This record gives sequence, C-alpha cells and structure tokens, in this order.
Amino acid sequence: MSEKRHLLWAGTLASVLVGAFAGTGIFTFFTAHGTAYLSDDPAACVHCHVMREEFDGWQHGSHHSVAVCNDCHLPHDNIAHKLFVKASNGYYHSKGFTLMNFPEPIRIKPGNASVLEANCLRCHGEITEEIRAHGTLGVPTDPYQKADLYGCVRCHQEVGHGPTR
Amino acid sequence: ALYSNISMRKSEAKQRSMKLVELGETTVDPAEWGKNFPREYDSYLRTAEGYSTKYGGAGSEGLPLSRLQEDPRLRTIFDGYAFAIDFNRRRGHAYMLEDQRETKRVTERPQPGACLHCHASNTVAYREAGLKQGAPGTLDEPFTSPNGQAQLMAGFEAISKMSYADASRLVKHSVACIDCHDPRNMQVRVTKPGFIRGIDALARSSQPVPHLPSIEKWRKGDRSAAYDPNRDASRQEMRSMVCGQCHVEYYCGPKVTLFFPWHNGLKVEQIEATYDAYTFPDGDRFYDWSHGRTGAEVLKAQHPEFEMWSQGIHARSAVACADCHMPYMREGAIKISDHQVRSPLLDVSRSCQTCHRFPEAEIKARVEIIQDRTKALMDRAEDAVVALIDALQQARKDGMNEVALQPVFALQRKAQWRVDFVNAENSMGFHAPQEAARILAEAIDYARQGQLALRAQPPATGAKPGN
Amino acid sequence: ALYSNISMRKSEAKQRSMKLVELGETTVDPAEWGKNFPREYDSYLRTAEGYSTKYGGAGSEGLPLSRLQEDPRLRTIFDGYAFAIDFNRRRGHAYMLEDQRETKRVTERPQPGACLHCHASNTVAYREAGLKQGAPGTLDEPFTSPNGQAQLMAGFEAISKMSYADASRLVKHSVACIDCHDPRNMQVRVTKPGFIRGIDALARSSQPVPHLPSIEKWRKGDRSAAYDPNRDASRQEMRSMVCGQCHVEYYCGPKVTLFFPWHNGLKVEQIEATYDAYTFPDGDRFYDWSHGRTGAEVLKAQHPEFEMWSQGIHARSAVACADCHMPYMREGAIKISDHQVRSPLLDVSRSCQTCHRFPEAEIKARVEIIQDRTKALMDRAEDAVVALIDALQQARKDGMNEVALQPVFALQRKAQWRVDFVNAENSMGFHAPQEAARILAEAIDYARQGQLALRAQPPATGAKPGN
Ligand code: HEC
Ligand code: HEC
Ligand code: HEC
Ligand code: HEC
Ligand code: HEC
Ligand code: HEC
Ligand code: HEC
Ligand code: HEC
Ligand code: HEC
Ligand code: HEC
Ligand code: HEC
Ligand code: HEC
Ligand code: HEC
Ligand code: HEC
Ligand SMILES: [Ca+2]
Ligand SMILES: [Ca+2]
Repeated sequence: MSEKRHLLWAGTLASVLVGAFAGTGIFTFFTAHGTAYLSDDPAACVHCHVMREEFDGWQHGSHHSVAVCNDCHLPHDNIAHKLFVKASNGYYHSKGFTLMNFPEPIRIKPGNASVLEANCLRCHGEITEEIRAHGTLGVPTDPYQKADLYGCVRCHQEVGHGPTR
Repeated sequence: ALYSNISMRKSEAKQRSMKLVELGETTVDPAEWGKNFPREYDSYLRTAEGYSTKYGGAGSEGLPLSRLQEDPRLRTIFDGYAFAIDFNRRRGHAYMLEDQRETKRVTERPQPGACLHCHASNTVAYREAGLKQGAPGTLDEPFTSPNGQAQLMAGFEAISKMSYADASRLVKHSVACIDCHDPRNMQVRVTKPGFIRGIDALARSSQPVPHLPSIEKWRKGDRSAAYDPNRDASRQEMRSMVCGQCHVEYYCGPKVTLFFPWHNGLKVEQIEATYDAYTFPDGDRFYDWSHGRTGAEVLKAQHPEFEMWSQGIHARSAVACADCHMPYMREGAIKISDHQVRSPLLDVSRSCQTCHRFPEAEIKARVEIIQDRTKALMDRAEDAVVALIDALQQARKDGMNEVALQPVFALQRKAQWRVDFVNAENSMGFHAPQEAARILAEAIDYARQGQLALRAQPPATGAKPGN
Repeated sequence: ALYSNISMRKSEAKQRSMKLVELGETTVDPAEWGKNFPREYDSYLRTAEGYSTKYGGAGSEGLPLSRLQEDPRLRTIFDGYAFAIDFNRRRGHAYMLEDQRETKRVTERPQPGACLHCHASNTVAYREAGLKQGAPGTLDEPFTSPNGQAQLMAGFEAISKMSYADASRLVKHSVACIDCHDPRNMQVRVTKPGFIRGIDALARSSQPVPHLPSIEKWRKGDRSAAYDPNRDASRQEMRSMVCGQCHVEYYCGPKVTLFFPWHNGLKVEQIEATYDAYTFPDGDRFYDWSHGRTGAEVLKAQHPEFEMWSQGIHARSAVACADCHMPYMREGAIKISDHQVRSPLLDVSRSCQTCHRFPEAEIKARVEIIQDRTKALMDRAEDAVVALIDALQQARKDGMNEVALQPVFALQRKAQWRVDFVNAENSMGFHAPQEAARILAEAIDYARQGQLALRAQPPATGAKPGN
C-alpha cells in the first residue's frame, strides 16, 4: 500500500467516526443502531423508520434476491471510497433523522446517484457495453443537467424499489 | 436531547391514536374528533386560510373573488340565471356553509334545502329528519346498516324539499369528520345521498370506467344489490369518491330531488345525453333556465371535478384526489393525511414529487402550460358563445320566427354547456388537459355554427318595419 | 448450466465490435458498416417490413396506403397542389428513396433536387458536389472540420437547385449509417444542412426551449460561433435531433433553398409568424400555393414531428425519439438500439414499459384514447375547412369582389395551416395531445369565422345575372 493510500485510509476512518459521531453523538450512534449501520444488512437501514418505504419497495423490487442496499448504494471500487461515502451519508442521515429537517420526499442526490450507477455497471457492465460506447448515458458531470433525468435509472428506476408511479 | 429525540420518535410511531373520547354516529362536532386526532384536526382547521395561485384559490384577503368581475362575459352567458348576480371563486372547506348562506343566489333567489347536500355536515341531520318521516330504527345503528340508509334517504328527500332557510337551521358545521369517516374505525366512507344514488346509476350504465375497477367488477356480478361504494369500492377509489360526493355536476332545482346525472356515463356528452333524455314530472324537457336574452332553454354545469378527473391520465393511473389534495405529511415519526385540502401547487414536493422526480419549478411550469392553454381556448370559446348570444338577441329583435330559432337554440345549449363544463371545473384543465381542450373545441364549433345558421336565414320575413 | 450460460454470454459480449472493415467518411453503403455492426444492420434492414396500427404504418401489403382515398376531404383542402394528386401513408426507412422517386408529385410535377435532403444518404454526395463547386479540402477530412462543413453547404446549395432527375442520379441509398453516425467512433451526429441551419436559427430566437438545454446554455454564452449540435448538444438531445433532421416542417419550393422555419420558435403560430414575415427574393409574400378553388395563398405543413414532440410532456421529460422508436433490445448478451425504426405500439414492452409499469393493453388503450380524441377533432376541423372552401368558391362564383375576399383568404390560410399541422404530423396527436387539440380548436374557429365573414357580406354587388 502506497503512502498516499495510507493517508487516505486514515483520513477515511476518521471521517467515518467524525461523520457518524458528529451527526448523532456517540450515545445516539449506538441506540440508533449505528453499529448495524456499518454492516451490509438491509435491516440496518430500516432501523430508521424513514427508510421504511425504500426497504418495503426493495423487498418487492426485482433485485431483492440479488442485491442488498449496499450493493447499490455504496461504492465498490475501493474500501476507502466506500467508507468515505458511508461516513458522509451517515452524517447526513443522522443529522436529518435527528433534526427531522430533511426535505421529503427523500431524493437521491447527484453524488449518490453516480455511486449508484457505477454499481449498475459493476453488475451489468458487459451487457450494456455497446450502448455505453459514448459514455454511460450517465449522471452528467454537467450540473446544469438534472441528474434525475439521466443514467440507467432514467429507464430502470424501478429496479431497486419497484415502481414509484 | 438527541437520544431522547430518537426514542420519542420510536414511541410516537406506535402511539398514533390515543382514544380520549368516544366517537359515535351522532358526534358531529369536529372538535370532539379532534381530541382523538389532533393532527388531522389542526390541518382541517387550516382550510380557513386563504391563498391564491395563478388560477386557483380565492385570494387571501378574506373576501372571495368574484368570477363575474374577473370575466364579465359570464354575465352574458348566465343572463337570466342566479349565477349572473353572484358567482365567486371557491374558498376553503371552512367557508362552505357561510358562503352558501351569504351568496345572493340564496339571499335574493328562493333555493331549496337540497343545496345543503354539499355545504354542511348533514349526515346526522338527514337521519334525524328521516326518523321523523317514519324511517325505522335508531340513530345509534351504524350508518351503513339498512335502517341507517333508510333514515338517510328519507331525511334527504324531506330536507331537500324544505326552504333553504328552514333546512339551514338544521345544520351547524361545514363538511365534518363524520361525513367522510366511520367513527368506529376512521375508515373513509361516503355519506351523501346524491353520490350514493349517482354512483349506482353510473354502475348500471354500460359505459367503461377503467379508473373505477370495483364498478367494472360489480357489473360482472349478479347486480341483485345496488353498487355500494362503502362495501364495494377499494380504499384507493374511496380516496376520490369521498370528494366526488360534492365536486360533481348536479341538478338541484325545484322540480325534482337533487341528482347526479351519471346514467349514461361521466363524459360531457354523456351527461348532456342524460339531460336531453330526461323529462320532468311536469312533462317539461330538462333545462336549468331560459336564457334571459335569447330564451333558449339551457344547462348549467357545476364543478365537474370528479367527472373531468375521470377522463384524465391520473385517474387511469389510480391517482386519487386525496393523493394530490391531501398528501401525506410527516408529523414527527408518523405520516398523516394533510386535511388542509387546497391547491397542490402550494406544496408541490409532497403533492407531486412523490411520483414525479422533477424539480419543483419544472413541475409548476408544466401545470402552467396546461392551464394557460386551457385558458386561451376558454377565452376563445366564451367569445364565440357571447357572439352567438348577441346574434340571437338581434335575430329575435329582427323578428325571426320561433321555428327557425329552434335549431339555433339547440346549438346555444350545446356550446354553452361545453364552455361551462370547463369553466365551472376548477382545475383550469389540469385534471384532463386534452379532454378539456376537446370540449372547448366543440364549444367553439357549435357556437360558430349557431351564428352561421342565423346568417344563413333569409332576411327576416316577419321583420317589423323600421328595424 | 447457469454458469456456462453466463460465461457464454460474457464471451459473446466481448466480441461485440470486431473491426472487420475500415469505415471512413466515404463509406456510404450500409452493408459495409454492417460488417462491423451486424446486429444494428440486421434491424436496420427490417425497416422494409410493412405493418399497420390503428393510425400508424402503411399496411403490410407492399403498396403504401393513399391518404387521399382514406380521407377525400384532403383533395379539396389541397386542391391545386401536388399533394392533391398523390399523398400516401409513410412507410419504413428502406422505402424513402423509392417512394419519392415514384410519387406522382415527382413524376408529374417538376421538383428540385432539394427534395433529396431527407430521402437519401447524401452526406457524401453533397460534399463531392461541394468540392466541384470549389469548396476547400478533401473528402477524407472529418465531416465536422471547417472544410468538411464548407463542402457540405456548397454541395447542398448546388444539388438543391438541380432538377430532381439529375440530383437523384447522385444518390443510391435511403438514409444510411453515415447520415447519423461518425464512422470513426459511431457517435451519433447530424449531417443534414437544413437541420444544421434550422437549429441555429432556433437558437438565435429568444423562444424558450426547456427541452433542449444545450440551446438554453448556448444562448447564455457569447454566441460568437453558431450553435452547433455536433459540438453543443448532449447525447440525449442528439437522440432526438438526429430524427429532427427530417421529421420536421420545411419549405422546399423553387424560390429559395430548402429551409426549416424555426426563426421564431417551434410552435404552430411561431412558424406561421416566420412565414408571414418572410419575403421571397422575387418580392412575393410567402405561400406554398394558390388554392385551386379559392385562390387563397396558403401554406402546406409537412410532418412536424420534431416540432410537435417539442410541445409535449415527453420532450420536457427528456424522452427522446430514439427512446420510443429505437428502444434497446437484448440480443444474446448484448443490448443494442433497435434500428428497425417503426411504431412503438408494435413493441410496447420495450418502448414504453421500462418507464410506464402498466400492462400493455392499458398502455395501448391510453394511446388510443389520445389518438381517437385527436381524430374526432381533426374530422371536425376538416369539415369546417372544407365548408369554408366551398363557401369561398361560391362567393367567387357569385362575383364577390377581391378586396372583400382578402380577409377571408387570411382566415382560410390560418385554418388550413393548423388543420394540416396536425394531419401531417404522424402521431395522430400522441406526441403532444393537448397541443394538438388546441391547434385544431383554433382551426375550427378560423374556418367558421371565415364562413361568417362571407355571410356577413351584403348580397354580392357584382353578381352576374342568372346566378
Ligand atoms: C438494485 C439496486 C438497489 C438496491 C438493492 C437498493 N436500492 Fe435504493 N435506490 C436504487 C435506485 C435505482 C434508486 C432511485 C434513484 C433515482 O431515481 O435516481 C434508489 C433510491 C434510494 C433512496 C432515495 C430515495 C429516492 O427515491 O431517490 C433511498 C433512501 C434508498 N434507495 C435506500 C435503499 C435502501 C434502504 C435499500 C435496502 C433496503 C436500497 N435502497 C436498496 C437502487 C437500489
Ligand atoms: C439514522 C437513520 C438512518 C439510517 C440508519 C439510514 N438512513 Fe438513509 N436516510 C436517512 C435520512 C434522514 C435521509 C434523508 C437525508 C437527506 O435527504 O438529507 C436518508 C437518505 C438516504 C438516501 C438518499 C439521500 C442522498 O443523499 O442521496 C439513500 C440512498 C439512503 N438514505 C440509503 C440508506 C442505506 C443504504 C442505509 C443502510 C446502510 C441507510 N440509508 C440507513 C436516515 C437513515
Ligand atoms: C450486485 C449486483 C447487481 C447490481 C448492483 C445491480 N444489478 Fe441489476 N441484476 C443483477 C442480477 C444478478 C440480475 C438478474 C439476472 C440477470 O438477468 O442478469 C439483475 C437484473 C437486472 C435487470 C432485469 C430485471 C429487471 O428488473 O428488469 C435490469 C433491468 C437491471 N438488473 C438493471 C440494473 C440497474 C439499472 C442497476 C443499478 C441501479 C442494477 N441493475 C444494479 C445484479 C445487479
Ligand atoms: C394529479 C394531481 C391531482 C389529482 C389526482 C386531482 N387534482 Fe384537483 N387539482 C390539481 C391541480 C394541480 C390543480 C390546480 C391548482 C391551482 O391552479 O392552483 C387542481 C385544482 C383543483 C381544485 C381547485 C383548487 C383551487 O385552489 O382553486 C379543486 C376543487 C380540485 N382540484 C378538486 C379535485 C377533486 C375533487 C379531485 C378528484 C376527483 C381532484 N381534484 C384530483 C391536482 C390534482
Ligand atoms: C360536503 C361537500 C364536500 C366534500 C365532501 C368535499 N368538498 Fe371540497 N369543497 C366543497 C365546497 C362547497 C367548497 C367551496 C367552499 C367555499 O367556496 O366556500 C370546496 C372547496 C374545495 C377546494 C378549494 C379550496 C380553496 O381554499 O380554494 C378544494 C381544493 C377542494 N374543495 C377539494 C376537495 C377534495 C380533494 C375533497 C375530498 C378529499 C373534497 N374537496 C371534499 C365541498 C366539498
Ligand atoms: C353536489 C354538490 C353541491 C350542491 C348540490 C351545491 N353545491 Fe355549492 N358548491 C359545491 C362545490 C364542490 C363548490 C366548490 C367549487 C366551486 O366553487 O366551483 C361549491 C361552491 C359554492 C359556492 C361558492 C362559489 C360560488 O359559486 O360563488 C356557493 C355560493 C355555492 N356553492 C352555493 C350553492 C347553492 C346556492 C346551491 C344550491 C342551489 C349549491 N351550492 C349546491 C358543491 C355543491
Ligand atoms: C372531505 C373528506 C374528509 C374529511 C371532512 C375529513 N377527512 Fe380524515 N381523511 C380523509 C381521507 C381521504 C383520508 C385518507 C384515508 C385513506 O387513505 O384511506 C383521511 C384520513 C384520516 C385519518 C387516518 C390517518 C391519516 O391521516 O391518513 C384520520 C385519523 C382522519 N382522517 C381524521 C379526520 C378528522 C379528525 C377529521 C375532522 C376534523 C377528518 N378526518 C375529516 C378525508 C376526510
Ligand atoms: C401517485 C402518483 C402521482 C401523483 C401524486 C401525481 N402524479 Fe402526475 N402522473 C402520474 C402518472 C402515473 C402519470 C401518467 C404518466 C406516467 O405513467 O408516468 C402522470 C402524468 C402527469 C402529467 C402528464 C400528463 C398530463 O396530464 O399532461 C403531468 C403534467 C403530471 N402528471 C403532473 C402532476 C402534478 C402537477 C402533480 C401534483 C399536483 C402530480 N402529477 C401528482 C402519477 C402521479
Ligand atoms: C414517448 C414516446 C415517443 C416519443 C418520444 C416520440 N414518439 Fe413518435 N410516436 C410515438 C407513438 C406512440 C406513435 C403512434 C404510433 C402509431 O400510431 O402506431 C408515434 C408515431 C410516430 C410516427 C408515425 C409512425 C407510424 O407508424 O406511422 C413518426 C414518423 C414518429 N412518431 C416520429 C417521431 C420523432 C421524429 C420523434 C422525436 C422528435 C418522436 N416520434 C418521438 C411515440 C413517441
Ligand atoms: C434522412 C431523413 C430521415 C431521418 C434522418 C429519419 N427519418 Fe424517419 N422517415 C423518413 C422518411 C422519408 C420516411 C418515409 C419513407 C416512405 O414513406 O417511403 C420516414 C419514415 C419513418 C417512420 C414510419 C415507419 C413506417 O414503417 O411506417 C418512422 C416511425 C420514422 N421515420 C421515425 C424516425 C426516427 C425515430 C428517426 C430518428 C432515429 C428518423 N425517423 C430519422 C426520413 C427520415
Ligand atoms: C425536411 C425533410 C424532407 C424533405 C425536404 C422532403 N421530405 Fe418527403 N418525407 C419526409 C419525411 C420525414 C417523410 C415521412 C413522414 C410522412 O410521410 O409524413 C416523408 C415522406 C414522403 C413521401 C411518402 C409519403 C407521401 O407523402 O406520399 C413522399 C412521396 C415524399 N416524402 C416526397 C417528397 C418530395 C417530392 C419532396 C420534395 C418536394 C420531399 N419529399 C421533401 C421528409 C422530407
Ligand atoms: C432509454 C432507456 C434505457 C436506458 C437509458 C437503459 N436501459 Fe437497460 N434496457 C432498456 C430496455 C428497453 C431493455 C429491454 C431490452 C429487451 O427486452 O430486449 C433493457 C434491458 C436491460 C437489461 C437486461 C434485462 C434482461 O432482460 O435481462 C439490463 C441488465 C439493463 N438494461 C441494464 C441497464 C444499465 C446498466 C443501463 C445504464 C448503462 C441501462 N440499462 C440503461 C432500456 C434502457
Ligand atoms: C436515423 C438515424 C440512424 C441511422 C440511419 C443509423 N443509426 Fe445507428 N444509432 C442511431 C441512434 C439514435 C443510436 C443511439 C445512439 C446513442 O444512444 O448515443 C444509434 C446507435 C448505434 C450504435 C451504438 C450501439 C447501439 O446499438 O446503441 C451502433 C453500433 C450503430 N448505431 C450502428 C449503426 C449502423 C451499422 C447503421 C447502418 C446500418 C446505423 N447505425 C444507422 C441512429 C441511427
Ligand atoms: C424514458 C422514459 C419514457 C418512455 C420510454 C416513455 N415515456 Fe411516457 N412518459 C414519461 C414521462 C416522464 C412522462 C411525464 C409524466 C411523468 O412524469 O410521469 C410520460 C407521460 C406519458 C403519458 C401521459 C402524458 C400524455 O401525453 O398524455 C402517456 C399517455 C405516456 N407517457 C405514454 C407513453 C407511451 C405509449 C410510450 C411508448 C410509446 C411512452 N410513454 C414511453 C416517460 C417515458
Ligand atoms: Ca348542473
Ligand atoms: Ca411546409
């Protein structure tokens, strides 16, 4: 592991902790099943009731038997990235849940949307190779365009959580 | 603090309805229900808040906006009818009784007790009146029991025939919890006699209603019992039907008891066909009034929201009135239905964004395009109808004979009915954009054909000299 | 078994684009491209298969269906113009060159080489002709290079002015891979000069085009370079623009070079305004032909699919032509775009159901409701236009003077333009349901107003005796 990698590691680990704790406080972290949060078990996510709809949807979605939340919603390129995203999400989740001040309906944000799409490609990269010759159709780097409208989920929005309309 | 916050949330989620008072079939006052369901009650009270959107609401100034002032052509179109003297933008549910009591349509014209059907909490008043009429049973029996229903219908007939003043003394509240909910379990229910009869008439017609699958299902059964929404409809259907109790086209005149004209279906021409085929007990054909300037026997459309929604893509996609007008809102850990029934444009995120993943500004722009298109066509159609009325008035003055006028009256009736169907509908076309445009296109065609028919006439034969 | 299945798929997947032949800017023949991309080529060839849906396609009998026979009113509406002698339902891309060569509009009327703009693979033919005209560079330079573009435009001007017969000898294929793809990397590109100029004119107008964000963005820049779709448009926009090269309203007459009338926007009245403000080099106002029966100088609309789509909810939701008409299809372990461009109703599951999770029958029913409504209004509007034409013809016969006729001609022009805009558009209203209905409502109004204007005239002063 290179010097740089080490740094990244350390930094990430720190942000996991800072993220989780800053959002919730250590006490909250455990009560709200913060430890479970670090696992891959979808049950970890529904510990927060605000994730209930997504959980229910996932259970009825086509990927229920092949992918859990983290397969889609966390990066799998390297562990550092994974932990970093987890930490920053952990921060927002805890903060949002504690203060109950997040906008509803909950919507995936552009950063998480690109993580998501990378995961589609992790499993379906080959079958879509030809149609991706000129880019993923994916989450645009151009913030001017609306993330919601592009990418695999433009057509396959229901794979994770079933139809939304 | 954070910890207790979370644990509070968890317990909140469980405790959702503390039974503080006993609710029964005679508990009319919403404040009582509010003790058990304070969140719904709080939002229900907020229907007293005024607002306006580009085409919706009635302003926040306290006084309703006059639609006659907004659009003076309506005075011509409604000439000779009560709507020409007073016609306002709708306001929140909190005002329904007060606005009806105070409108000049009531204070300056005699109106029947039937008017109250949609402007008050009258479930109990009807049943009490029914008992007085000799209906069987007691008030404590469930609303949906045969006795309950017999009481309701008998009382409805009786109160409808009373004078408005007398009938109005029997009610105290605007639409209340008991009009939409079963007090035993809070299940949504319909209680308005006009709807109960109207939806059965619709079920008995053969017109397809793919957006109301329980009716399609009932039709395949033996039909021995009437279609009964409280028994047959799905929960999702009820979330629209409960509004369809009032937000519908109706007849509520002096000649027969209030009814919903759904015997041939819900489309504008199907309702017209029902009216055209209808004969009053006195032998007259159906009409709402004789037009003041032309004498044509014409129709009045009132707020056909349920009918228009039925023609739209949302109804077909099983999206209910309540989905948009009573969206879920989070109160702490739980989600409740927002009882501040109002324009969804005031809260696009909860009303629309659960289904449409577009930014709020984009969603509003989409609605505006639809509404602006409708408005432009409506202006065009009203101009055409007003031109026809002017021409007819002139033709009469010029002494055109009555026989020659009849086909033109028929065209005025058709054109006016259509333009009013869209104008009286309160979404400015949103509930069914293409359908609204289609109706207006027909209105234009009929009105212009009427003008043409007049000009085609040979110069008036019976014209008085000097004209 | 499962494992071997998957691994077979994987190896298939890798073999996807074997570079068997070298493709370059002069490779016109699709069969060559097909060697590298056999799946796309196979489906491309299938555009030769006939089909019909309720309103789409041209039947599977081999011969195109005559729209004049389907709807004889069109003979009256197009009287005096080539469309009155031969006008058929569209067929698949495979037939575009043959159908154009054989139509009586070409065999019986002189037509310019410009017609080929949308009926052949002409990218290379244009560039070759351009070089002959003295444009700089060679054919091997990239299409998008300044020299490439100069060649294209010079050749386009030159070929457009040739006779159809002469020009037609320069081309051999229907629309081919090279018209839509960059041979170096298969990226989608636009190559048709009319579109390249038209979309720049649109960009320079100030009309909002929220469905084409790259134009909105270009407008905010310094505008020193023309808006260039091959540089500026997003991939998703290109998935529609590539069709907008041909499926658009155009002028392609003898007086000036073919152009797309988008200078004031894409709406029906914006295009009308562009034409109304346009003066031909010979000083004439813009018109397509003088109507055979009335003499009015009227307009002809042709297949404004791109324009109508632009007004619809799908365009606003960034749903492209290719999403519906070239849906992805799975071939073995690989997903490709279906190049059998045709009605999406033939394969609702791939075209619609990834976005709309309703049963196929339900989706088809939705389309049918929209199309039936449009058809009914179109019938109404055509009746009105035909009635106006009859009345005008009669008025001329009766000797009504030319000055008095002018305002009525203006109304015929407006009405006819609108009804044709919807009729010539090939989705029977689906691409923008409410907009199509709005346009037809206006058509009805203008046609009826025209009739009224005629009847308002005092009995013809110059009438010949005996009439
Ligand atoms: C097969 C992939 C997949 C799996 C597994 C999955 N999701 Fe998702 N998730 C998605 C997609 C797709 C979206 C929608 C993104 C969009 O519309 O842009 C989404 C969106 C979300 C959102 C944001 C809400 C929204 O609609 O934008 C939340 C919260 C979420 N998922 C939570 C979860 C949880 C909790 C689990 C496990 C129970 C889970 N997801 C499992 C694919 C998945
Ligand atoms: C502490 C409670 C809690 C837990 C546990 C939780 N979430 Fe969330 N989640 C939230 C809240 C609150 C939001 C809304 C945050 C916002 O919009 O700012 C949210 C939003 C999201 C979003 C979309 C928001 C975005 O920024 O893109 C995704 C995706 C998501 N959660 C996935 C998950 C997954 C996967 C898990 C389990 C590993 C999980 N959540 C566990 C509370 C939680
Ligand atoms: C952990 C691996 C994994 C991830 C991540 C994943 N998928 Fe899948 N997906 C599968 C498997 C396995 C199947 C079922 C087998 C098959 O047909 O290949 C499947 C099936 C599908 C199907 C066909 C079934 C259906 O629901 O229509 C689609 C489409 C699809 N995935 C799209 C996506 C998209 C879009 C994403 C990202 C949002 C995604 N997948 C993420 C593994 C995954
Ligand atoms: C898909 C969402 C949706 C559905 C479903 C829906 N509506 Fe609406 N409704 C709207 C919108 C949007 C408006 C326009 C509001 C505005 O102009 O401010 C509207 C307007 C109205 C208005 C006038 C409101 C005002 O502010 O003046 C009434 C009354 C109404 N709807 C009743 C109904 C009824 C009754 C039903 C069911 C039969 C229904 N709506 C179904 C979205 C919906
Ligand atoms: C008992 C009859 C009745 C029922 C049931 C009813 N409404 Fe109303 N509604 C009215 C009347 C009457 C008004 C107008 C009150 C006024 O103008 O004073 C009204 C007004 C409205 C308005 C305009 C609000 C404003 O502030 O401008 C909306 C929106 C509306 N109703 C929607 C609904 C929906 C959605 C439902 C069902 C959930 C429903 N209504 C059920 C009778 C009813
Ligand atoms: C079938 C239900 C129904 C009946 C019967 C009914 N109304 Fe209404 N009324 C409504 C609804 C729904 C609204 C709100 C929508 C609107 O304003 O178009 C309304 C609005 C009103 C308003 C406020 C807006 C306006 O029109 O000025 C008045 C006043 C009114 N009604 C009076 C009457 C009178 C008088 C009668 C009896 C002749 C009557 N209503 C019968 C349902 C009904
Ligand atoms: C105009 C009709 C109407 C009136 C009046 C009305 N409600 Fe409701 N209510 C609804 C509808 C529709 C729902 C959603 C029911 C469903 O989804 O099954 C609902 C749901 C509820 C629920 C279930 C939880 C929730 O919020 O979704 C409660 C509790 C409730 N209402 C209480 C009340 C109380 C208390 C009142 C009087 C202050 C009242 N309602 C008046 C139409 C009404
Ligand atoms: C419960 C889901 C749901 C809700 C809530 C909802 N819609 Fe829709 N909407 C749909 C569906 C389903 C369609 C049909 C097209 C499709 O399948 O996506 C649709 C179609 C539309 C269309 C295109 C059709 C047309 O009539 O032009 C518009 C615009 C639209 N919705 C706006 C809104 C607005 C504004 C709101 C909020 C006031 C809203 N919708 C609320 C589900 C919903
Ligand atoms: C949301 C889906 C959708 C989009 C996007 C769309 N179309 Fe269509 N198109 C349709 C449907 C549905 C029809 C009607 C087919 C029928 O009647 O069989 C149609 C019909 C057509 C037809 C006539 C086809 C026939 O079979 O006769 C043409 C040509 C056409 N579209 C071109 C276009 C072009 C060009 C674009 C983009 C500018 C476009 N379409 C965008 C769905 C779409
Ligand atoms: C070079 C010009 C050109 C381009 C580019 C083009 N088309 Fe066409 N298209 C035509 C012509 C010409 C016809 C009619 C051929 C005939 O009738 O012989 C046609 C016919 C069609 C038809 C009717 C097919 C049938 O079998 O009835 C559809 C659908 C269609 N095009 C859609 C599209 C779409 C979608 C695109 C873009 C992906 C596109 N076209 C690109 C010129 C073009
Ligand atoms: C801007 C592009 C464009 C130009 C220029 C163009 N066409 Fe077409 N043409 C199309 C498209 C797209 C279709 C398929 C849609 C339809 O039939 O409406 C078509 C269809 C046709 C058809 C088959 C259907 C029919 O109308 O009978 C014929 C024949 C035809 N064109 C002849 C011509 C002639 C002759 C000219 C020159 C005067 C011409 N076209 C110029 C794009 C064009
Ligand atoms: C424009 C719409 C669209 C987009 C964008 C899109 N897809 Fe698809 N996808 C489809 C359609 C349509 C099919 C069905 C093809 C068939 O059945 O022949 C499909 C099929 C698939 C399948 C195969 C399902 C099966 O039958 O096994 C997978 C996996 C998949 N897509 C993944 C993806 C991924 C990953 C992306 C992003 C790179 C993506 N798709 C982007 C429309 C789309
Ligand atoms: C009328 C325009 C048009 C013509 C002609 C055309 N294509 Fe395409 N092609 C497209 C569009 C649109 C796409 C989708 C591109 C995207 O999503 O970026 C595409 C995509 C492709 C792709 C990328 C993989 C895929 O399938 O999505 C290949 C390879 C391809 N086409 C090959 C060909 C070949 C070979 C021919 C000639 C036989 C051809 N195309 C003719 C419009 C066309
Ligand atoms: C890539 C996604 C996508 C595809 C493919 C698609 N649609 Fe849509 N459709 C939408 C969106 C987005 C809307 C707008 C309403 C909404 O937000 O749901 C819509 C709206 C509609 C509506 C209601 C609006 C109206 O114009 O009346 C109908 C009907 C419809 N689509 C039919 C179809 C049909 C038929 C097809 C296939 C030929 C199709 N769609 C293909 C995304 C799509
Ligand atoms: Ca009425
Ligand atoms: Ca033209």
